[in-house]
Amino acid sequence: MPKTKDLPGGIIIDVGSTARNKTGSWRTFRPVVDLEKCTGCGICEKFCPEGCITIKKVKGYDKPKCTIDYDYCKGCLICMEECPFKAISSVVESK
Amino acid sequence: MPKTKDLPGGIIIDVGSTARNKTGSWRTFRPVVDLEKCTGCGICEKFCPEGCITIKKVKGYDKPKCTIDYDYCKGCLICMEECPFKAISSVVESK
Amino acid sequence: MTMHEITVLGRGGQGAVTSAYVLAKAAFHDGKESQAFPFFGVERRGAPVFSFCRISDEQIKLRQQVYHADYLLVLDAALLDNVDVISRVKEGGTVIVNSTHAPDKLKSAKGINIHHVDATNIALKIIGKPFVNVIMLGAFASISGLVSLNGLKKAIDEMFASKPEVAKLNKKATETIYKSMKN
Amino acid sequence: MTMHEITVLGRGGQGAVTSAYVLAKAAFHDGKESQAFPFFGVERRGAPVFSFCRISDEQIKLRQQVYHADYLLVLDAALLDNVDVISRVKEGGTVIVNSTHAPDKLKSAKGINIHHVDATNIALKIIGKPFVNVIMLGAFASISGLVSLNGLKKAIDEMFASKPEVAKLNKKATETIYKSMKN
Amino acid sequence: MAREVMEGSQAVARIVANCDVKVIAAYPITPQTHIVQELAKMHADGLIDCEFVNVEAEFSAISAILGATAAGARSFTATSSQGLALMHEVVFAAAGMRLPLVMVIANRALSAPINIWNDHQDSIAERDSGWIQIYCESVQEVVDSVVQAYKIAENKNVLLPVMVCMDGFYLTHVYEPVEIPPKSKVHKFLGKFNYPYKLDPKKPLTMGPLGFPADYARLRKQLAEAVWNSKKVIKEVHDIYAKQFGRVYGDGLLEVYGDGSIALVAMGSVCGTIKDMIDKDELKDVCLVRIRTFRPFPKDEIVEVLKDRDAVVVLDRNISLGNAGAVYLEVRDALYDEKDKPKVVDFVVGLGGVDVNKATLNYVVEKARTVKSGHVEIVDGSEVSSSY
Amino acid sequence: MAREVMEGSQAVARIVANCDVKVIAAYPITPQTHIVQELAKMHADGLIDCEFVNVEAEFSAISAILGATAAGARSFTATSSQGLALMHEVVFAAAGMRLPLVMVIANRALSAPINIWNDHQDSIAERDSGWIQIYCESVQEVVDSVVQAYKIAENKNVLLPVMVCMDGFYLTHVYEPVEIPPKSKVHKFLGKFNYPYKLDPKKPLTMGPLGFPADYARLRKQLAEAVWNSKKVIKEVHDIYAKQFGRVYGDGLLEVYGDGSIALVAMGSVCGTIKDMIDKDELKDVCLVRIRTFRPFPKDEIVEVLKDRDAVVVLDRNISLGNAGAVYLEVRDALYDEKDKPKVVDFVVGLGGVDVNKATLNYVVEKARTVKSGHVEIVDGSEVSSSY
Amino acid sequence: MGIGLRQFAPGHRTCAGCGSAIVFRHVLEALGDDVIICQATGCMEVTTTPYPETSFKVPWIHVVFENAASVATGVKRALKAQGNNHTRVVAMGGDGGMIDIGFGAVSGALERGEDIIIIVYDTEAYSNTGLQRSGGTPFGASTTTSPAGKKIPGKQEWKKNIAMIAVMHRAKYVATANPAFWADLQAKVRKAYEMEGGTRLIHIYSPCPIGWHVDPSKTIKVAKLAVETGLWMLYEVEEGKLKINYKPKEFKPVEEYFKLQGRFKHLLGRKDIIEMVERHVREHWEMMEKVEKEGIDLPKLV
Amino acid sequence: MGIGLRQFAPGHRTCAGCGSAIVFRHVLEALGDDVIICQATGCMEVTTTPYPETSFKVPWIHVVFENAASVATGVKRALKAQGNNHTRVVAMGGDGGMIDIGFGAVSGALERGEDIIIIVYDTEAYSNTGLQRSGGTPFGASTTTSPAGKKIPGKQEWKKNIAMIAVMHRAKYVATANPAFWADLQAKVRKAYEMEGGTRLIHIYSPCPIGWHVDPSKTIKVAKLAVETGLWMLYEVEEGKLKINYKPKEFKPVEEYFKLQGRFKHLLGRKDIIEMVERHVREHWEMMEKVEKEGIDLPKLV
Ligand SMILES: Cc1ncc(C[n+]2csc(CCOP(=O)(O)OP(=O)(O)O)c2C)c(N)n1
Ligand SMILES: Cc1ncc(C[n+]2csc(CCOP(=O)(O)OP(=O)(O)O)c2C)c(N)n1
Ligand code: SF4
Ligand code: SF4
Ligand code: SF4
Ligand code: SF4
Ligand code: SF4
Ligand code: SF4
Ligand SMILES: [Mg+2]
Ligand SMILES: [Mg+2]
Repeated sequence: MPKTKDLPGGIIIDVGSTARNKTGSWRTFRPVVDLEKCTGCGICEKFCPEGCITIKKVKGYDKPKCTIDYDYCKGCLICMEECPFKAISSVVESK
Repeated sequence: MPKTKDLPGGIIIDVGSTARNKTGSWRTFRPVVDLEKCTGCGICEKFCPEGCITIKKVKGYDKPKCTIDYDYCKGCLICMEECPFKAISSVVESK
Repeated sequence: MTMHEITVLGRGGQGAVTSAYVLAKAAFHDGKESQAFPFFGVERRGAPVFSFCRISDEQIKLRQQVYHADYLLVLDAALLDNVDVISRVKEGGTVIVNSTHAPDKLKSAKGINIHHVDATNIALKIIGKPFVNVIMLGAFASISGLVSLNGLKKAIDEMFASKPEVAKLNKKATETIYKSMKN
Repeated sequence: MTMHEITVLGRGGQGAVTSAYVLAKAAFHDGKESQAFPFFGVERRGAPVFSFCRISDEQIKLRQQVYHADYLLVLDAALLDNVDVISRVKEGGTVIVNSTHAPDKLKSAKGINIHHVDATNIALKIIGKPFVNVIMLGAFASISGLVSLNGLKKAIDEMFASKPEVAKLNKKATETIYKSMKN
Repeated sequence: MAREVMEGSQAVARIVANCDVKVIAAYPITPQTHIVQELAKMHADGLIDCEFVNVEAEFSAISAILGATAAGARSFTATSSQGLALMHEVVFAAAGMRLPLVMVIANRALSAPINIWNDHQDSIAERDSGWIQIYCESVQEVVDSVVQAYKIAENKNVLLPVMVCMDGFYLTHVYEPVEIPPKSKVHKFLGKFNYPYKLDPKKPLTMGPLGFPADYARLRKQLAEAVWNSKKVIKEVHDIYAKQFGRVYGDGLLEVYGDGSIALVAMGSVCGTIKDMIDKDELKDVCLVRIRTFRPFPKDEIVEVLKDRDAVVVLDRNISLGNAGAVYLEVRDALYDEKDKPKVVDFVVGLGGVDVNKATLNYVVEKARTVKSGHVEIVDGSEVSSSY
Repeated sequence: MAREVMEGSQAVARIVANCDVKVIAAYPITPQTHIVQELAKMHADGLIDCEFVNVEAEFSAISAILGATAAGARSFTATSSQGLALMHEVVFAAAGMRLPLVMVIANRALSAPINIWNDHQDSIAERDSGWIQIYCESVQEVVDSVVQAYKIAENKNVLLPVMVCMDGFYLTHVYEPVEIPPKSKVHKFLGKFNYPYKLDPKKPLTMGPLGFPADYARLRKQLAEAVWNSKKVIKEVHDIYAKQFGRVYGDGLLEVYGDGSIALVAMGSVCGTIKDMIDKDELKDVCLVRIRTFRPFPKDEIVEVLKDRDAVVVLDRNISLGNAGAVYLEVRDALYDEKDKPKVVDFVVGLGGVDVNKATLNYVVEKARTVKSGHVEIVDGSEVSSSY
Repeated sequence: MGIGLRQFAPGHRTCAGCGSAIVFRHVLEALGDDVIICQATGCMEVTTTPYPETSFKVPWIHVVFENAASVATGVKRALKAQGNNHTRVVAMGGDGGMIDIGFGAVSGALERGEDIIIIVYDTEAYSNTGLQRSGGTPFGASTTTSPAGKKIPGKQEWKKNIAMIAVMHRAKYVATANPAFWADLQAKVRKAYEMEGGTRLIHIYSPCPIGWHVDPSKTIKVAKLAVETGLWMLYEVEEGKLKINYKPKEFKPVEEYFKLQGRFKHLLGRKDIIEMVERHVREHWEMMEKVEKEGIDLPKLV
Repeated sequence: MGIGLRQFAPGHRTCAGCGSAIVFRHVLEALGDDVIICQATGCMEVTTTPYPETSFKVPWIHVVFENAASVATGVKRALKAQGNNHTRVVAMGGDGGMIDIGFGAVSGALERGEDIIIIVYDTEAYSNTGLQRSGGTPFGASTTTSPAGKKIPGKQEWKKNIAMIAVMHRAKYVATANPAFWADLQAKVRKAYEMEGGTRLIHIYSPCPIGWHVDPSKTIKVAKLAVETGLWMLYEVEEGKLKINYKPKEFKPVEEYFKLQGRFKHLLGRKDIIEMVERHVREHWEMMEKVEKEGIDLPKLV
């Protein structure tokens, strides 16, 4: 199979390849989910611009919960703002 | 005063100069006004594409009448068609 | 190599261009090479327009306009008032005018032959409308001998393929003129 | 002729470009020639961005990017994870990082001097917001001696002419840093 | 495969219909209109099985056939002058995207003043864009070049858009004998269009991304090389076509006619008139060097045929205002490094439809004998009697 | 008249505000945006007394300032790349109509791929149009050239539109010391705009008619001569300006820097880097020949300064795909008839914003020593280490 | 002096019987002398300004096909900047120039509320280039690019409603007009002329006998029938209020209109299509009359 | 897999909190896999396809800024000609690309009734180039080319009503949407997807926190307020029938909306302007509600 860089005209065949670019490094604030409070309602998931929230099974809980993929989370905190159960808080990112 | 052909960029200062071009020569049919029938209502004047009809004093008549400037009349016969008094007829042009 | 150049003069809307095209087709049917093209202005209906045709025994490469025609067809005698026809004809060339009478305005010069034919009348009689552009070619064929009547008829059929009735009447009128001139 | 090149590394939105601009203005106020320009990407807020400044005693004609800076200012220590800072500094050059502690990830090489200053903390204290881009220049001025504190203040006033309050706080914080480093 | 007398525009429409074109999008402009009208008629009559899009502007015409080509359909448009100028931005983009479009240009002068007649300024102004440009002498050549254009454009080593340039009125409106290669033969020659990178939900890909400096420069270099290298394919396609259809246009890039020591370099329909004069020995000691592909510019080939002449007289039907004609500039560049190279002069002729007739050609050749190399002159027609 | 450190774009806005401009119409595009934004801000603050039109596309931007100029108002627009490409049709029309527009071009590469960085392809692709083109090296030169541009354009013997070209980012986004000549002095220098043929109900006239072939060709010839002859006025304006404002840019058309026997021919901001290298003797035996006005092309002047060099190395920040860089082609034409003329080679550099740094310049000059005349090479940056 | 002759000389090269020429005479008469015309390429540009001649006696400029509204924008702004607030600026173009290729510029001017008058003279086709289909071409009409062929019977899309589209742009004033109703036409142009600020757009029916295959003498006849059949509604929208200016007592059959015109020849006897067109007319009238009756406030300028 | 991730990968370079990114996720999710996207230049093109990377997993093409609708036209026609009648073709662009510079192409597609879906994601400014004024910018907003200055307080023209303009073009389906009402948004996109023939246009509110000077976390808050204040009406027009999808019980004060956004900062406390905006909202609602109530038949595709 040809590689993207071998193709003429700037055609890209590695679809979805921005996923290589971990935008988590941009984050200044980190959203943190309080799994106790999270009802798994999924509202945060709908509004995350990065699509980096999934509502899924988490160890220790029966109901699925909000899970954030910090590889991509840019720290906009929309999830925190929109969570009706105040289940998300923020901390300053420190690496 | 400068002449049009001396100006740059194709600017034309001889405004209205198409009047030099006597479109009467295009005519195949010639509209002929029957001054007896013409009431001078001016309807033909309104619809002539060339603007070559004027309603004005004509020798021998008190009321103004339809007068055609054959220098420009192209012979479309709209005037004939639109005259409510059938005051205009047409003849084949012959020069 | 002999090449002949023909100019057709008419009014916008009168079909001078079609005329040259039909002529080119006719000559080609006669086994000759041909080329026809209009002089394009922006004039609308009614204004004088030219079109041109070349007929030759060999491939025609030349693509300039026709300046001095061997034959010049005038579809409308009234145009002679406005257009200097003689300057567009070669020495010893031929002008064919659609007119009821010998065009008095046209002074022969440079040994130019002047013919006339009452095409309008024939058109009105046969076609029912004053369509003279194609049928004037009958006169041309007859006078010049550069195309055959048959070639013309084939060309007319082709040109008016979608209107067979028009083709038929035009052929008839063309033939009428052709024959009238032969006499 | 001595010319010095400075690179500022920050995140989109953090004002790295403004920082270089203020520096260029400051140097000019000190009677030097200067030039500042951004490296323009299409990244939005949050992504790493560079900007550059040149300071010289003579007219600056050079217009290439800065590849190996004499001084490199890092507005956000977290960027050190993603950006190879050392490769962008000259041998014997200087890196100044906004950080509470000596950046352990940054291994000095090529005789490079590494400084740090807790600009964020000072910014939060004095300005009330973590705006470090301009005030980091206080550290630069202090360490390099290439611009005066006065020049910086003038430049800040000019840059924030429409926001005198912002200018005032920035000047204050800049001075604080400048003085803290002098000690 | 008999010849038939028809209008140049009609011939274009008929060959396009035989090329298995799937999408046509166009906007009318004199003197291109008859091409589009003829295609519209065939479409309305069900004689050509394709999509026909009456777009609202030329910008959309080229955009639509670009999209259609990207989606794997062989496409066609034609335009002229102001229409081509309006497409300018997308003309560049199409080449950069390496999409094998084919477009017929009915060459016409550019405004202002507005003028509907022939010169080459419209397509010459696109010479930087990366399109292959073929300038034709006759209707037959236009017909043959359209077929060749698809074959060249779609070649995997080329993948470049092609303009087939025909002189407005001189070729679009002329009736002359022409052979339209039949559908079956053309289909066989071209094969099915099989764009390797087409937009297809089954094989998703991204086209037209943002290129950062290094990638942009690399892709441009790749593009530049593709254009240079297309010379080979153009010649090959020309040769195979010649074998199958029996018509030869020089080597596909360049044609030399006659063997005089003065070379007249020209493009387009005026070459017919020059040939006629050479045949009749009306131009003493003159040969014609006809550039068929101005892009890629046949630099080496031109040097070969010009370097030993006494004089080279370039006829430019365009002018790069503030310098000289485009053909002249590039011919001079090509010859620059030759020893004992000929004198080269430029005559900008036939702007805005002024007829380049025998009188003009005589004037040019005679004048060329007397002037020094480097002479650039605009012949506006007033120099020669119009009644040659 | 003190200098001040400011952004190139801001400097443009400020000088425009000092030129008594009455109508500004523009559409945003990177890297031109800051110019327009700065003007918008001044306008909203009441600091510039003019009409400001936020048009819906560049086609309308140039159309609006064309209309405004025709109606007798000094006008301004700025654009870049795709925006200039979109204007293409009207760019030609404006010159044909002999309207003295002034437009700043923030030079940027053309799509595809889309790229926002600097090269000269956008304005080079308009070189046929009849516009005067001034390529600037520094922000100061842009500022001075805008003033000169109005003076040149409005000269009764010129009446041509002018593009002032500044490298995107390199000049638009740089902060550096610059002097903005004050309003009063600029007004005095320029005088009131007094277009002799303006649209005015009191003196009706017709602009932009249809030109038949003979008239069209005559008007084109007149236009071509106006562009050629503008050289004289450009020089004069440059000299008077130099006297009044104290800054000199060669002779206004061309600038020679250093005296090496190898001439580097270049345009735009890269000339600064070359000068720096010459100053530091980093380019052995090299001099810079900077073309300031690519249109009109300073042919005779260039021959004068190049003919006795050993080699001429052209840096083209553009390429006419299918041949070579535009500057190279024209330089070779200019030198064609010289005896013992130098070898001339072409390096196409800095496409799409690739930095033309010292490493590149070194590479080019060293390579130039070894290759034969006629060598054309695209340097995409991969040839030289990026970490010079 | 005859109507419009003060502004528009004879000798122009329009075809005999040209409806656009009639429209121009009345428009120019109504505009008077204190005006600048910015015109798009098209029949009425090509036929009126064959260099070195011009039919116009008022200042007139043509640049290209697409930009009349933008050139007018610049001209108007220039006048304003020079302190001239009296001269009116008019952008004038055909259906091609204003409804299709130049519609972006028209829409831009409307959006900015440019203080200009936009006149669309609608020949329902690109007349200048030989009668190609435009957005203004009515459903079913045969044109050279939407020919009535064996498979497709003419144009298959409805006419673009430029007037109501302009209303939705909050134009200051929108009106439709027709040369057969020349007094109404002149009054509307005059009204637009007298207004200040905001964009005024007038959409004018302009029969093209050559292109429509109508006998030249029937130009006005056809124009009248367009109104009497309801196909061309005369109305105006001012300050958001719609007013229908003329309501035929009874609509004449569409076929009567079609009969006069070669472009519809293929539809004669095509009951299905003719009924569809009549239904379409009815629906349009129903909508417009309801809007008028209910006094619905259409978008307006502030 | 998260919403839209099947079609649209993370790692794109949009700003943190970008509303357009949220819009894209939902639009792409609703469109599914059997689709081809033709996109205009703008934020969502530049941030998603930095060569050699791309966020898209469905076929996607970008050519230039102005021509998304025309490229889509070509793509759709090509599919049709190749016998593919299932794949949907979508032209997607911002307010700049679709309401201003590319509106000519959009209008052309609507006029021809192209079988495509047109999605306008409206950031009410040219976000990509640094927040310049567009036809979509609302009255009073400060942008970099309509800055709130000492003399002029932001943009002085009303927002261009692209949706109703499309209705007047007889679009097959027109709808407005808002990411805060994501289910409604997805349903509308899906409805447009299922339809065949005719142009469907969806106009989507897309908050740009950076450009609007809104805290990134407030993107959805602002979007909701736009609806609650009545400034952004959710409606659809199908077969000529208007349906308003959501009517706030009571309109929230416009000032609440303005307060969150730096672009309106200069208008806080400007009672006169705020009242004007509120009157404007009221009038728009009155018109639309009347049209809905009276069951006025808007222009429709045959
Ligand atoms: C960009 C461009 N495309 C095409 C043309 C060719 N053209 C000139 S006028 C015209 C049609 C004009 O139609 P319309 O605006 O309806 O005016 P009309 O001729 O009908 O009066 C066309 C297609 C052109 N001049 N420029
Ligand atoms: C012809 C042309 N003019 C200008 C530009 C510069 N440009 C690129 S994107 C853009 C603005 C895009 O605005 P919008 O369509 O609203 O999308 P957004 O960035 O807001 O998502 C501009 C002005 C361009 N690329 N092409
Ligand atoms: S919105 Fe809150 S409660 Fe709902 S899933 Fe997200 S974090 Fe959990
Ligand atoms: S902070 Fe923003 S990007 Fe991160 S998970 Fe929450 S919504 Fe997504
Ligand atoms: S319309 Fe008839 S009656 Fe009236 S003025 Fe004309 S000719 Fe006379
Ligand atoms: S025939 Fe036509 S042109 Fe002549 S006067 Fe009557 S209306 Fe006028
Ligand atoms: S073609 Fe039609 S619009 Fe044009 S001049 Fe003739 S009649 Fe008038
Ligand atoms: S500028 Fe606005 S629209 Fe663009 S990526 Fe940032 S937030 Fe999104
Ligand atoms: Mg029309
Ligand atoms: Mg936007």
